[in-house]
Amino acid sequence: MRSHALALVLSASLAGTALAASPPAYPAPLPEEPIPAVDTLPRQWPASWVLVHDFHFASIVDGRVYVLDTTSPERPVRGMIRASQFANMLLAAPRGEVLTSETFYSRLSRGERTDAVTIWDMATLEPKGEIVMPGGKRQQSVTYPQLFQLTNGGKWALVANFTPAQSVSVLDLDARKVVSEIDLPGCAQIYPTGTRGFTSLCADGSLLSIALGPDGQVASSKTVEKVQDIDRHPLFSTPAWVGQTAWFVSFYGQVQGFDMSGPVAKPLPGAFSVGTAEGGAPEWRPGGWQVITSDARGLLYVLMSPNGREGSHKDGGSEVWVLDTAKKARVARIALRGVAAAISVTREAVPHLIVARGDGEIDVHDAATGAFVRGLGRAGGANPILITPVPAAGGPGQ
Amino acid sequence: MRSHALALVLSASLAGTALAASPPAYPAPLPEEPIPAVDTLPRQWPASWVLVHDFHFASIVDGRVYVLDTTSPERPVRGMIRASQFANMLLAAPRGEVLTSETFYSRLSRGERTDAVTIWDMATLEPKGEIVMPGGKRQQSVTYPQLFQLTNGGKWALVANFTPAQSVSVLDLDARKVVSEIDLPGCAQIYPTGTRGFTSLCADGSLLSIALGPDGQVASSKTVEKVQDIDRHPLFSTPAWVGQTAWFVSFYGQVQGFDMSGPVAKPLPGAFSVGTAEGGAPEWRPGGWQVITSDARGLLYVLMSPNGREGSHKDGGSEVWVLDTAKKARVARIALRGVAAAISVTREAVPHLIVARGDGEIDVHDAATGAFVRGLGRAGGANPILITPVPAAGGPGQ
Amino acid sequence: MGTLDKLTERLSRGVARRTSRRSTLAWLGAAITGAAAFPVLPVARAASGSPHGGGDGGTHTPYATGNPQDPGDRKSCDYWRYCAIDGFLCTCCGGSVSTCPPGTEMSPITWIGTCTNPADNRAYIISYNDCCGTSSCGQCMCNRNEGDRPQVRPQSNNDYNWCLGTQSSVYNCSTAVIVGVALEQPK
Amino acid sequence: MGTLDKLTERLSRGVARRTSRRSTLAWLGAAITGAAAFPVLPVARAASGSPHGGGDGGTHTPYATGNPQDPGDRKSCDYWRYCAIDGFLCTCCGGSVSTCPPGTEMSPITWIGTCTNPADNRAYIISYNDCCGTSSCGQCMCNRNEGDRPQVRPQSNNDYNWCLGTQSSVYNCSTAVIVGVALEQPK
Repeated sequence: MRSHALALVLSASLAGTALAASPPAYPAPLPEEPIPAVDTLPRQWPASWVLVHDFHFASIVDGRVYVLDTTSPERPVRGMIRASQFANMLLAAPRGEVLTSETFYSRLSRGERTDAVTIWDMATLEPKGEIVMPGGKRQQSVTYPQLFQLTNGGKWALVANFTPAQSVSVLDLDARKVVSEIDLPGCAQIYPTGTRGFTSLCADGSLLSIALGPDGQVASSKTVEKVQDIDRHPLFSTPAWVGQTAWFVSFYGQVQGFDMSGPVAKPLPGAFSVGTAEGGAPEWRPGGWQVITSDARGLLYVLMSPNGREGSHKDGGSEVWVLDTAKKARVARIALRGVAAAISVTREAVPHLIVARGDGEIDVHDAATGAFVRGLGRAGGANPILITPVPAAGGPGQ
Repeated sequence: MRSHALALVLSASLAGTALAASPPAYPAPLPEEPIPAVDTLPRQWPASWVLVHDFHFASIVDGRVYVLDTTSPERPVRGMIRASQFANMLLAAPRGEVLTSETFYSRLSRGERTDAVTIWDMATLEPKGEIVMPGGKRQQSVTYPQLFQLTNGGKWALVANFTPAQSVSVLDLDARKVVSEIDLPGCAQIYPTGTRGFTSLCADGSLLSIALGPDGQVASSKTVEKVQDIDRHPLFSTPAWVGQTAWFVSFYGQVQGFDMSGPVAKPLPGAFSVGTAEGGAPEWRPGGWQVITSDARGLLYVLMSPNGREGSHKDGGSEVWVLDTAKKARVARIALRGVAAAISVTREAVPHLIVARGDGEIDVHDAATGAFVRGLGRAGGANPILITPVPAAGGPGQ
Repeated sequence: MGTLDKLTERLSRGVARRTSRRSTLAWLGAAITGAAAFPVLPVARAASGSPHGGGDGGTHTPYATGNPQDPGDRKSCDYWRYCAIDGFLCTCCGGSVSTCPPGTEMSPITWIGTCTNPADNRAYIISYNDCCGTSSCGQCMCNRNEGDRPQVRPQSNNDYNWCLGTQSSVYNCSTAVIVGVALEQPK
Repeated sequence: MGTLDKLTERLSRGVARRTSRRSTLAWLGAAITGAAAFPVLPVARAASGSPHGGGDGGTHTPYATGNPQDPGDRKSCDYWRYCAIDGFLCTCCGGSVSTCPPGTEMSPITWIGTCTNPADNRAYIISYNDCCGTSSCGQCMCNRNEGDRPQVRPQSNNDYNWCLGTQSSVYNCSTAVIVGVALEQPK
């Protein structure tokens, strides 16, 4: 029965098509296209591009970083880089490299563990090499930039370890080997300091600055007491960088700068508040994952929540407050189109504020006016939590 | 300024708490709970449980199978089993084992490839062992049951290979080794046949039945011509099993049985239609991923779409039509609560129809009446595409 | 590598040409049985219950080709070349409709669909080469099955992971490459 | 193994006790600054823009404890013990509020929160032991940060993957285990 029907259908089909035939409007068919064909990227990425880290909660072993062209709502995704198992990512633009610090298991979730830094070519997004880190120590956290940083003019990478014993591994990126490991009891996070060293924040509210020798070992170290009151006024771990000054904001909106240009971090005098505003319930506080960022001029941008309270510090924010650190004053408020987790500002001639919203949408605002310019859709994946701007040509790697 | 405010807050806090103090309604606090503590499952799972394969499109390398208790909307998930990279899963209940056939890379997405079958204990969901399959041949597809099957009384597993050369690997589950590999040019899918063998469907519309010797090599093979017209009336690859009879349905709703009890598959005479109905646009056809299933009595259940047309065969269905193969007639229509991709029927005394909807919701219906009984939420993950019922105690392993 | 590529490319094109008549017939059959080949409503697919889903619910900005003979939005599942695709659209992943994203490797062999270009009314043979070596792109999921046949016909089946003959079989996204015209003249 | 477990268990409880005073102060401070500790509206978290999200949008059937001294829905992010949790609730993953799902291994060390039980008004020390060795459960994502402090205070930070000292560091879900009472008598 069925096959009778189908036979009828087929003959009707051919007849119908014949009846519908008419001379084609286009004399030549579309050309055949070459196989295989793989795109590449410019070695120097435009300053309108950013890297968005998708933590990918639904599959933490399969995190990823999206390379986005923020000028193109039609085609924002330019590529994707693996960022497996609580990975960290580092853009080393002067080297033409993206680095990922990852952990793998031989059977995805079990088996033999391998911690490795992979070096990806910015033009091809192909791996150029890797540095295996022994001991299964690599710190696994919801991603913080301060777990993977450069020092020594970009020749070394620093990797945070946590077993829960705390230490930092020093990697030579050219020799592709682990140079040394610095014990760091009671201290966490890595802030590049001086020409070859780093600072960490410690559990008692002090900071510890370490200068490294050419062999990667500790050349000198110095504790600076009471740089924060962790119980009462904790600082968000991730600062905004302006040159070698790191600007931190506290859970309550106090802004504190640290000069990291010398071998020892120096707290800058004159902490100031992001300010207050009407409409808080109960009050405006910084909130989100990447809550503070800077532009090329040195203005700070802080992601603010009107529902600030104990425990709200990761809840995201609905406004961005712009701060002038010279005037110690807020100079603008930018209303976002949704609650956001992360913000960053491009190093374009006309800078843009890039916003990763909680629903995954990536928004582009004019940084100077705050005006919404375009949306990129969910181009940053399921859980975009960190945005890394591409430095202007010849600029520094942060 | 801020610290003054906070100090005030803290003293007010203590005062406020003191004022609010009142004798507790419960004289003793809740007890401390032991650490560590890990749940286990019964070795014999109830027939109300099912396994739901979440293909996990957003991270195919991290697919998984959820163990669900379909009687419990409060706590449907009872466990989770890894199913990495286009994996296949096989419930070997008489062995007390779940088997997964998976592929791994040493660096998640790159590096050294390992294909392996892992043997999971049903009581602990811990791996008891694995069988590594050399050569990087394991077929990777959106998951079909027929890529991984048991034969030889459950002592051997058969794994489909595709490179695109087609073959089947024979694995001894007790010896935990690969026994043999059977070339299968032009044929695909594995349907256990006879006591020790299998049937595959071939590209010219024939089938090939292979009986294996005790050494896992081909003892005999037989081609049966023209069992389907793949161009005009293709059969969905996944059948419903009633004992050793495999019931297939075509894209157009023709039902065809094959007796797989002997060494050579025998097409049963008297193919019949699932029937027709009003309201099709243009017509009712089977649609979904797991579109046909059976109950313990031998009734067939077919997932039907009212929008049947060329190319609709994976679009899911909104009704289930129940067929009596003896009467060659439809005996019921069950309306679903949403468009579904997969259906299965439990082997409980009162059987239930388990439905995996396109939005991820898992619904439980009374199989006899079609009535909706309960919803389990998105307990089958992001992309539930196959449902495997647990056999009744002492019953066959499906 | 180069030789293998050429060989497998020829293979895939050969397969395409051999199956073009059958595919074309299937296509015509589809048209007359009432299949509204274009557009298949995205909402229908999104709520379709297909294991393959559709869309991500986010903001969508069309990406037109600019060529009137190749009409449509290359990020939309409705674009004419996607009539038998299954996976993430490479156009949304850093590649294009016919090229793979940076850092991936294009599979040399693949499955074949025959799709009618609504502008010139020609039936084109489309090769859905997968891009491999990076995990699931996660953007612009699309599944259409016009002319798709069971796995017993590998070259006409989109359920296989076609990351074969590549260094890694991990799947990232799918392209839709024109490799020929099914019939030189529509009749 | 058994010895290590006991040791690390003691360690985690020791950490809990040492930090209880501070945590309690933080908690009280939170209460008076206007934090509506319960309930935090799920919708607020779902749309919060938190990287940690909230809920999965599917049907939710409550799972009550049945013990009036331990009130609430153990599958809800609002359940009192979850005041500083970050991850998938094990109750939704095959475990329970205090036990890990089959096939996983419970982390012996972890972070600590101090949560007030609304039924008996006591502040309990809650140990958020992670369950490890199976990939992200994907069910009942929940992130609350009452008393959460930066990573410089590991025992008070829920951003660490606490799958430490386990055979695998792959994270599946989080429990919320009562390991003590912060103050014997509420004052």
